[in-house]
Amino acid sequence: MPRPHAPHLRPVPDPDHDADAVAQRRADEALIVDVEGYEGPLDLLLTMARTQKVDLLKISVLELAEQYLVFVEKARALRIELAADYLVMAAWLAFLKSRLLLPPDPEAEGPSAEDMAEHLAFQLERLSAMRQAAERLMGRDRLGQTRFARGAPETVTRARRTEWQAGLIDLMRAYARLKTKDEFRPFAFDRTDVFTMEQALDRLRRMIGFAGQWTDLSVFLPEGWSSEPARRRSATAATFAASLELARQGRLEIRQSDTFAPISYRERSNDDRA
Amino acid sequence: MTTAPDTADFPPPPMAEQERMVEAILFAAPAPVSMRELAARMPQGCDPAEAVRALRASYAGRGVVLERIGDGYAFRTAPDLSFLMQTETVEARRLSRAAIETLAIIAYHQPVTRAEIEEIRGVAVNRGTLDQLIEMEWVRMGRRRQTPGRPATFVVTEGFLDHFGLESARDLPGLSELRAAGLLESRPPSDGLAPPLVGRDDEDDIEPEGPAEDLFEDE
Amino acid sequence: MTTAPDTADFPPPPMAEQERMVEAILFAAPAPVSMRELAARMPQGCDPAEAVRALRASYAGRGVVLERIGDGYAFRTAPDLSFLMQTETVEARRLSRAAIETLAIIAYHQPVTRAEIEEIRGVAVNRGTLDQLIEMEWVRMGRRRQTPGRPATFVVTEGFLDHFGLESARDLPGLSELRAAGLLESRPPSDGLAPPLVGRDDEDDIEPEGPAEDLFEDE
Repeated sequence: MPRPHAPHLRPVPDPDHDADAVAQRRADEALIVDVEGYEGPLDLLLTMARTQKVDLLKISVLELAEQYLVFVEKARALRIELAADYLVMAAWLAFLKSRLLLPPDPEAEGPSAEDMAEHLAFQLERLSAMRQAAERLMGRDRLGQTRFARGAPETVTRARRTEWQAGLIDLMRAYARLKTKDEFRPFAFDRTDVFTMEQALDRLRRMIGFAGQWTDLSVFLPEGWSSEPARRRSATAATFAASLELARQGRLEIRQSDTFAPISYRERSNDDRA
Repeated sequence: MTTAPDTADFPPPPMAEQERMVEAILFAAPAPVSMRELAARMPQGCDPAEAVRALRASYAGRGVVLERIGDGYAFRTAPDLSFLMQTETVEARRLSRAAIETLAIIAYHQPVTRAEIEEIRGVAVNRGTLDQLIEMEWVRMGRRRQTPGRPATFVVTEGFLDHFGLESARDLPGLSELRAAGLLESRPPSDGLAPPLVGRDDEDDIEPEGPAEDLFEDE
Repeated sequence: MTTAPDTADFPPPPMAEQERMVEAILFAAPAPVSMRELAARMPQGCDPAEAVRALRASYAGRGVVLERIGDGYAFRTAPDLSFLMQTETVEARRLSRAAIETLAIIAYHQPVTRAEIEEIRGVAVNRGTLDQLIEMEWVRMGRRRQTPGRPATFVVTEGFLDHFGLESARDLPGLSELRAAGLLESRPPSDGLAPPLVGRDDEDDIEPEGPAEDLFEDE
């Protein structure tokens, strides 16, 4: 039973009844023969919609659905293999048709049948509009067809110019760098005038056994480190530090009679150590 | 040595001379030249916009006209004289209907994703079609859409505008009517609203090596 | 030329139109077009010679001129505008340390011989370095020194003074000023050690990025 919002609904015509039906059948058969020529179901639907000869937004989607379903049936009868998307569209349109024919189910979720039909009509109209737009586009004055660019464009030579960047500050800094080059050298500890504590320990360990009696610190300084003040200071400090280490180990004794008086060492005997 | 300060002291050449300069530059160039490039090539202090305006007026109705194409300007022969140009006519590469429709959809709906093109055409876009349009330099990749999956979008190029004699994509024929009719609105189909899109199977025959997205990954 | 019976009856287009036709044909042609070819391409009864003459006159003094080349005619950009037919890309580059040092020595010690430059720098001066400075027009040859071997001397140029904003080379700051500006520090700033606080303010004005990096950079 037709619903009021589907005014275009009409019964499927009996194929053998009238001339209209014959024409319709021929058209359908032509579609079937041409199926290879269509770019999918939407394209086919658009062609079918055109046969309704109305504004695409006013087409009867229900009628279109029926037309499409008849087409698919006939294709099957003729054993024409339709691509999957044609069958999916058929299933979708069958679903849409049933929903359009039934009274709306208030419990139903998702879009209403009217929304679905309207969207399909919109899709068809949009596709049609894009096809017209494409045609108009291709009909324009196209470059190389009716409009032409310069046939012999002149070459533009590309010159590269290098702009050197240097400011006064760079210049001054460079000069400053040069003039102070000798003063500026990477920091490195000057070891030539340094007598290390390791060296002093080594020396003291070897010498203390031979000293026997109280012997002044200066005697333990290495050769050549007594005359030059910087070297003497370094050697004295290292030797004194080394003597403290040996005293801690109990290997020597240290004696200083008075403040700033000479410091002297002697080996600590084994008896004392016990 | 910097030359800019020296030349800035000179007054710019008279407008008639600037017009000559623009004329020479545009005549020589094979492709549209932008206002910025004109300014860069002309002496300091020139007003290329004004020179272009004057030049355009003086070429109105001539056998060669000054066209605005996107950001640039170029001389092109007057379309009404195309009948004289048989020898210059280049054999247009034959585009498939799919390619022409895809091109139109990109032009009118740009920036548009592949999924949107497919939704409009009702069939899968095979990669060859987009490749062809990109190769012809009529279509290029736009920004990625900031939606899940960040799909690539497609837009038309200046070469497209030049080829079809358009100042800008806003001058596409019938654009405002289509917009007024709501046919350019993006109406993402909600679940169940639109018929499902099939046809990926065919596409697989064409491109067995994988989905098209890979091609356009390096945007 | 064969006259087709049906077209011969039409009067030829007006001369202004013929001029347009020649203009479009010559513009689009990849090579000069001969009078004969023009006649063949234009409608019956046209007078291409007259049209070329008229067109040539109307392009006189423009940025584009209609030239006769061999047997044919072609548009060419006006010779006086050839300078526009090149684009110049400017590439900013920093001078090498060797170049800037050599330049500084010449500026402070001019006239100075190559041997003297080498003595101050402590390394041989690369021929390319001096050539570069001369090519840049910041340095030129001065008088030969009246010493054995009469070595050439080098001096800085007007262009140098112009670039560095100096009235004369004597305006270059002396060593004491360099020291005051913090450019001459007697102690090398090492990592993690703050530069001396004295004179920091002035120094900041001059070289906000700090002196340490440049001093030890590789040559």
